[in-house]
Amino acid sequence: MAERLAARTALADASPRALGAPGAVTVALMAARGMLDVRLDPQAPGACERAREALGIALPLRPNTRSAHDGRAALWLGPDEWLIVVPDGEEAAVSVQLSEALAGMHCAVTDVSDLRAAFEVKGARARDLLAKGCAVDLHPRAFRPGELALTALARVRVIICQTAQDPSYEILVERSYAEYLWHWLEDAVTEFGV
Amino acid sequence: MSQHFRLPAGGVIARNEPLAFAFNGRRYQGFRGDTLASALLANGVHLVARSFKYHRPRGIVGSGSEEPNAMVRVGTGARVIPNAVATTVELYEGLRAESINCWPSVEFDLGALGNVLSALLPAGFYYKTFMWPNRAWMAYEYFIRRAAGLGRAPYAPDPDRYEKRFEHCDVLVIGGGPAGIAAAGAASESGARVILADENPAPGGQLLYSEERVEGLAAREWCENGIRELRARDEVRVLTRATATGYYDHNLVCLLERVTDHLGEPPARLPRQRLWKVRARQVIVATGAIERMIAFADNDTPGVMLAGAARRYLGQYAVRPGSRAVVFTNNDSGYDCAAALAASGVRVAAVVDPRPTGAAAARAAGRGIRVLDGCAVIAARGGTRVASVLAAPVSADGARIIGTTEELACDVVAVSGGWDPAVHLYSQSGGRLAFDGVQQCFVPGPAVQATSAAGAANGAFHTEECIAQARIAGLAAARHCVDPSAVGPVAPRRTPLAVTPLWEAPAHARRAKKFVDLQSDVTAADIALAAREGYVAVEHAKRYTTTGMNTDQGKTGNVVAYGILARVTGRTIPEVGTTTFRPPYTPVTIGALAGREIGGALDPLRRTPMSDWHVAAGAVFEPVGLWRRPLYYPRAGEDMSAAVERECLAVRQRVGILDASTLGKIDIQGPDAVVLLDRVYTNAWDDLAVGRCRYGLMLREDGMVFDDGVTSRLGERHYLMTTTSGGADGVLGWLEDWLQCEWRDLRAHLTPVTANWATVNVAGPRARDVLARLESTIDLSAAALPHMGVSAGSLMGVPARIARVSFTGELSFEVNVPARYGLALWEALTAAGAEFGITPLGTEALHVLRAEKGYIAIGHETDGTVTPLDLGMNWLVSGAKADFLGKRSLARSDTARAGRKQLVGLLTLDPQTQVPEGSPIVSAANAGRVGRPPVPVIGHVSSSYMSPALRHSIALALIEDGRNRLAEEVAVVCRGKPVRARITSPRFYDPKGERLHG
Amino acid sequence: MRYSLWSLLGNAIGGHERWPRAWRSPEPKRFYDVVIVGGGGHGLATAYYLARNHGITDVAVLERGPIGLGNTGRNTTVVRSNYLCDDSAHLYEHALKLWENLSHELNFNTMFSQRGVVNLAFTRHELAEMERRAGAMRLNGIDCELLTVADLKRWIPILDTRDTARHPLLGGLVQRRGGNARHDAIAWGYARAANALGVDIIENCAVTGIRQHGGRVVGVDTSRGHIAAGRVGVAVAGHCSVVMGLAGVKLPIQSFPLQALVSEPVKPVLHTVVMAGHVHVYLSQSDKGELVIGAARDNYVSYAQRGSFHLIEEQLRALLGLFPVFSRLRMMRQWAGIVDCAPDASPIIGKTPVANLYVNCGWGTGGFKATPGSGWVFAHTIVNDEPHPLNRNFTLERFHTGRLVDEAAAAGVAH
Amino acid sequence: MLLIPCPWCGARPDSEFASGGEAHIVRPPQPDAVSDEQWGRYLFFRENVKGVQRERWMHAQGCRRWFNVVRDTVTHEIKAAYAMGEPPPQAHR
Repeated sequence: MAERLAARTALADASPRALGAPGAVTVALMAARGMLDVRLDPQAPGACERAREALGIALPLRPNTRSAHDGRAALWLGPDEWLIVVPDGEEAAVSVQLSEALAGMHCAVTDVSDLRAAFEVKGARARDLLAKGCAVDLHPRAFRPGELALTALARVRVIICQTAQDPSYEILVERSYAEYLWHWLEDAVTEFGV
Repeated sequence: MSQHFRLPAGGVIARNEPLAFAFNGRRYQGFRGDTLASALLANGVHLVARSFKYHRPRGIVGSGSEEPNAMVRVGTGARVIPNAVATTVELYEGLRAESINCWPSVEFDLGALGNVLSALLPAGFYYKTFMWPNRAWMAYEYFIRRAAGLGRAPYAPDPDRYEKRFEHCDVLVIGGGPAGIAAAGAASESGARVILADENPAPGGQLLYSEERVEGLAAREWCENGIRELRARDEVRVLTRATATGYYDHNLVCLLERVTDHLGEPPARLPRQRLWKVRARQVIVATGAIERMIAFADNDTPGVMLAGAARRYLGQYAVRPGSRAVVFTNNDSGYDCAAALAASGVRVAAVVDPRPTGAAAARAAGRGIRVLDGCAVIAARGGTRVASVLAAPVSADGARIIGTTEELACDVVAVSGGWDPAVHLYSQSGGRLAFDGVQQCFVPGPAVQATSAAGAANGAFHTEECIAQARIAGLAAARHCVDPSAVGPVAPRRTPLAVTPLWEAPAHARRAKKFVDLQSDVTAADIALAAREGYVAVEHAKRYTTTGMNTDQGKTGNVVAYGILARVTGRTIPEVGTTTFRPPYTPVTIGALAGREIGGALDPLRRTPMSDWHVAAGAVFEPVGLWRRPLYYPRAGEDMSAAVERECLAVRQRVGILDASTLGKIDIQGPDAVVLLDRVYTNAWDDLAVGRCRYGLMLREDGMVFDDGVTSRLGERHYLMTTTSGGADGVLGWLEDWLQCEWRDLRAHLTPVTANWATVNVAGPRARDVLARLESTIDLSAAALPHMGVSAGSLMGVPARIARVSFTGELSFEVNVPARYGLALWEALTAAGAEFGITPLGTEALHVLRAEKGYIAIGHETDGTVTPLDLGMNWLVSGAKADFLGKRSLARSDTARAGRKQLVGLLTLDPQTQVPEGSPIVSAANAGRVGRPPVPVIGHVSSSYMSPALRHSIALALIEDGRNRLAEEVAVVCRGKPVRARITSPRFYDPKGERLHG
Repeated sequence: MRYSLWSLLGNAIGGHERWPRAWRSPEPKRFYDVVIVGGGGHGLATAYYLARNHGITDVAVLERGPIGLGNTGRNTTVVRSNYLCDDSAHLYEHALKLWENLSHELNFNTMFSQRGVVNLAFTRHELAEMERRAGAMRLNGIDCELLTVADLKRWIPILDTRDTARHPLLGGLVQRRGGNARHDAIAWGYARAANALGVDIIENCAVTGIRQHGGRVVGVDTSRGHIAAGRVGVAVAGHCSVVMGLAGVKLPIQSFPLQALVSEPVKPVLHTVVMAGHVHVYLSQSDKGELVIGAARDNYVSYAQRGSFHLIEEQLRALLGLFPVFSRLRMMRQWAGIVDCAPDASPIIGKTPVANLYVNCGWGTGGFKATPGSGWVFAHTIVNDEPHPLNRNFTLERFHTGRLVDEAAAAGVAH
Repeated sequence: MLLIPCPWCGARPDSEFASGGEAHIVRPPQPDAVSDEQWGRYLFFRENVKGVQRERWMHAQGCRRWFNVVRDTVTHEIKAAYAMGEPPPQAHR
């Protein structure tokens, strides 16, 4: 049996793939992407430079920020931790490139492509929707594109990134909680329906 | 539908929108903008309730959330509101309300018997009686509980939705009266993010019914301009029907917004109520003030109401509270009420004022209103509706009647005992209170959190001064957001509202009931009784008399109670102090506090990649932490034991398949990873080769086992630790704590990867045959992949890792693939294994199989008080290591003593008897004394199953000095009956573990 | 004057003018045989039993504010003895036996209502734990019964026993002799009874220092002057570290907020006490008609008598998971106590490194139900300078030897 | 809800954090060299300060980093936050 194992999304087969209230807010499950958890001491000499060369994107040093460049992104997860997001399938090669670039340094590169599911939340009422379950202030004065928050949404741990001004957000949640959070969002958009 | 008492013009009501409603079965009419209370008064209905304890007839006293009496049941069926406050219920078409706590009707209530016996029911009477015969309290309690309580709790589940949301702002202004509007206006001028919250349907407060001119404009016009200006600013949010219910730490303020309570048929998508959790950098408390009653004989007679409420019914609702009024006031604000009554065509029989003649009295006399100065109302008469009052000259201190009594016919009595700033939220913020002797009220003192008070809430009772003070507070608050050290100008001096204290009018009859807390039926005599019996501390007096302990939390009566308590104990009010202001300001619907995370969403539910398959296969589940794992997979006609037997035999004889994705997985990388393992586990790890795994036991620092699992070495400096499903978060937190706080020099990185991998355990003699069917680069041979070995490669085109780890005691392969492929892997293995009779097994079968092997299970054999030595796992405790977490504690005298409970096997003498898990164990000698306690317990059953492979019951137990009592007979006490059993080795099946190495 | 229907009738005629003070409020003497620091239920009970059981009446109870307003005035009034460890079971059962006669004993209606305490199980692990606890209790002579889900539905009709719930119910354990009581009546009842036997109740008297001489305690400094004492017993719950610190004695105690709330009063709807440790909520209905609902404790040290709001949200989510019909009821009042928690969730009652100084603390979330038993054994310990058999294992030294009385581990939740 | 100042993520409600209790408790370097009593004191005995206390917090639902905080256990006022391994700020030593 030479056929390949089929991949499935983080949601149950029966769950819809998009929710929302037209004109107010839409929520969509994002396609899988390659993700690497990188642990590295940014103060170590040459560390950040080597990483940037290997990845083609700088590791953001300012807490709670996200840098993105032609299909790749680097999310700050901690003082010595980042999440590298690359197109699906490229993670293995990037992992090797990065590990080789950082050879000899105390670092860790772990493939976590299946650890998190991602939802995209867009629209005028996106902030009102997320405010139902997230204590972070998403007001434009406090939270801008390129910033992210490691926080709780509906009591589960998430990463919220603002990806555009209109506003649109990317919510990363651990895969085992994806179905629960999806139903929570489904219920929370009810109010914005017609 | 006659509304006799509706004024022909005026009011903030929609006269073109008549609304029909029913009260106690009778139909009435009101208008859009009415409350249930104002609509009832418009139709001349005053009697609305029966009091809590004496079941005396009660009318409407207030006009808002301070109302103590008018509690009614609103709505029917599932949407009933048991104790609704009529003065805050907005009228809608078809509203139905009934009086509560009375039978058969509010006009004629048998409960009034309590009033007849009231002499026997002073405050705290229930502490002094109901003690005979001994232990008979529960018989009395049966009747007491039925008499107590207001409305009936709803019986149907709640059909309404409740939402919650977080919000942030620079300045939160609580209260939308003149002070609130001015403060919000000033704060938002600089573009600050401002929220103005008001509990009423429309902001404005007193401006909605005041005749005075404000900054050259009519009161209502000033208010409308202010609100229009606020709504026009982008960063200002004006919330109406939103009560600030609680002020918590670090300026978190909860607002309860009543979204659809005022709509008869709310749209389904909208929540009934929304709880706002606002984090504000600055808070301005502009909550106004609440008028006080005065305690005089029978002051609870329907028709006796607060003067401010009477003005509001006249001005805001265009309702005459009666035809002939007496105003009883100890401060000038009462005269505004008299003027408003007169202007609306209500005959004002007299203004009774205990103070000597003042300017206000002179102005009233000038308008032809009779003023009885130096007098007090000493009693109301009338039963279910006031018909007259008795007024008499009183001494300067208000304690004695010093002249002839005069009866004044009237059908409404407007009372003003002074005004109390609504300092509840300010006090909840931790702010101290000070007593304003001139205005006889508590006012905000020094603040603790980033908050300030403005307007009447700060003791400024004149509108223009409220506005000036509020603007300064608003500007200061906005500036503090930018520069916390900024010091704003001080608010202007206040011209006080002079109040001559009169808490209690003298009574002509000895036994008259002068009510202090109307809702809890507490009289002035009760306060005096409490003091007489030594309950002089304000908190004692409150609890002894239950003053202020009902749904209105004593808003109109508490300070009156403090005044009377001070007088009878010879103290000043500041010396008496106040009771603590506890949230919420007004009662909050429990559904709104719970929000949408109820029912199935009470807690998050975690799923594995194969969850759908288990559900489709008809698995019965059990909760494991936030996961749900299949317990067993019943086929047609099978109960649990039959299904478990089939699943166990499948694993022992052929091959089983188990979803182990819930096990915790922690990726550990770094040169010191092995040092970390050595420090957290009891055994040594430095000799573990790459491609091998090892079992580890993790202790807390007190030496007790708290988790276990297998750790694999995947690379030179790369390990993968597994933990129990329930312990995953705990272990991760435990390791992070030590690495980040104690061993900061250790170079080891942790990355939790539990949900990244789908884990399928294939176990049984034919396990390798099944796996061999799948195309893979991984060599499954015993040589290449021995027991406790691990190797990685690809499986059916995807990255995979296979470990020879066995909890069942059989040949076992733990196959890990990235989670997205988990279901496909499970389906492929199930298909490949069909010819070998592959059978899915649940956690119950897994536990039977591991118990047959004598393997421990965290949570069964361990309960946080068990050491590795108790479990007989001495072989796992490294003698060589100088230290590991918990090691030192193992040497403590009690932890190292002989006679501790030790893990042993247990076989019932009757092999078909299975003892319940948890059953206590006693010595054989004590078996006979089980019915005659106390009987010393020597241990308990930690695991107990029927073993299909051995065809008899097996059990594991923790028994005192167990390992030295092998073969000894003991008695397991099952639901009170002793069952004889024998202590054995815990390894029942394949003790040498040959089957593992196939 | 004895409290009874007759004294109530007699006084009703006189307009209740002649009721005497419930307890005297004397100026503190300069010396007492025994000084009890802490005027809560435990301190007052100790003073009462010193006088009643041991005839020692030269006793003062010092309370920094009015009596009974600490945890005694802030708890959820549950009384039970369904404990797992023998040491706890015997002590709490002794207390329960005293409860059963306490109104009569104190001549003050404590309103102790033995309406049953039902613990709920949501996992098979909890069912096994209940089996173990029920078995141990019976062998200690304490009543309890295991209940099926059907039993629970019959016993508590408004309980949601559908298996569609997020945490389906699997069964329960009931102790029918458990129930609830009126918390204020305990403080006032013991104060009045102790006062009648000659004990001085000294309120508004904060202890600011503990004087020692030659390793022995000789008295306390207070806001109302120095008071010499032969022996000093400290029972100040959440403030035990503060007061014992005055004598240089450190404790294995952390003081946490424990929040509770009451609903508006409604007609009788819940006729027993329900405890659901798994989802951190427990409740009963007071005689006035309020649901009295307890929450999990906060996990940061605090003396503010205030907790975090998210625990109220969690508590009420769990409440509606069990009783959906309470959704439209309203929360009327919310507060918090300061609970002194020991690592094994068991009390510390006994001697201290300082001679003649005794400590009674560590009751955590379970102090109210133990009040009579705690007073009984603490009085015995003070008089004999030796623990009573019932508190012999609740020593400070257990945290050195490791012989803990681990109710926390057994119950999984510190209740 | 307390607002705990995570040094990296900023102020967040305490529901996002795990409390680690009293800070600066020193684990005996050689556990085997200390008496049962000294070991018991390290394991269980705490200052339980009524007033300004130094304590440990971990941002469990955020960056999962431990740090120290100086907090008043009566008013809940948070006076300072400082990194793990650092001594308390001068004012709170």
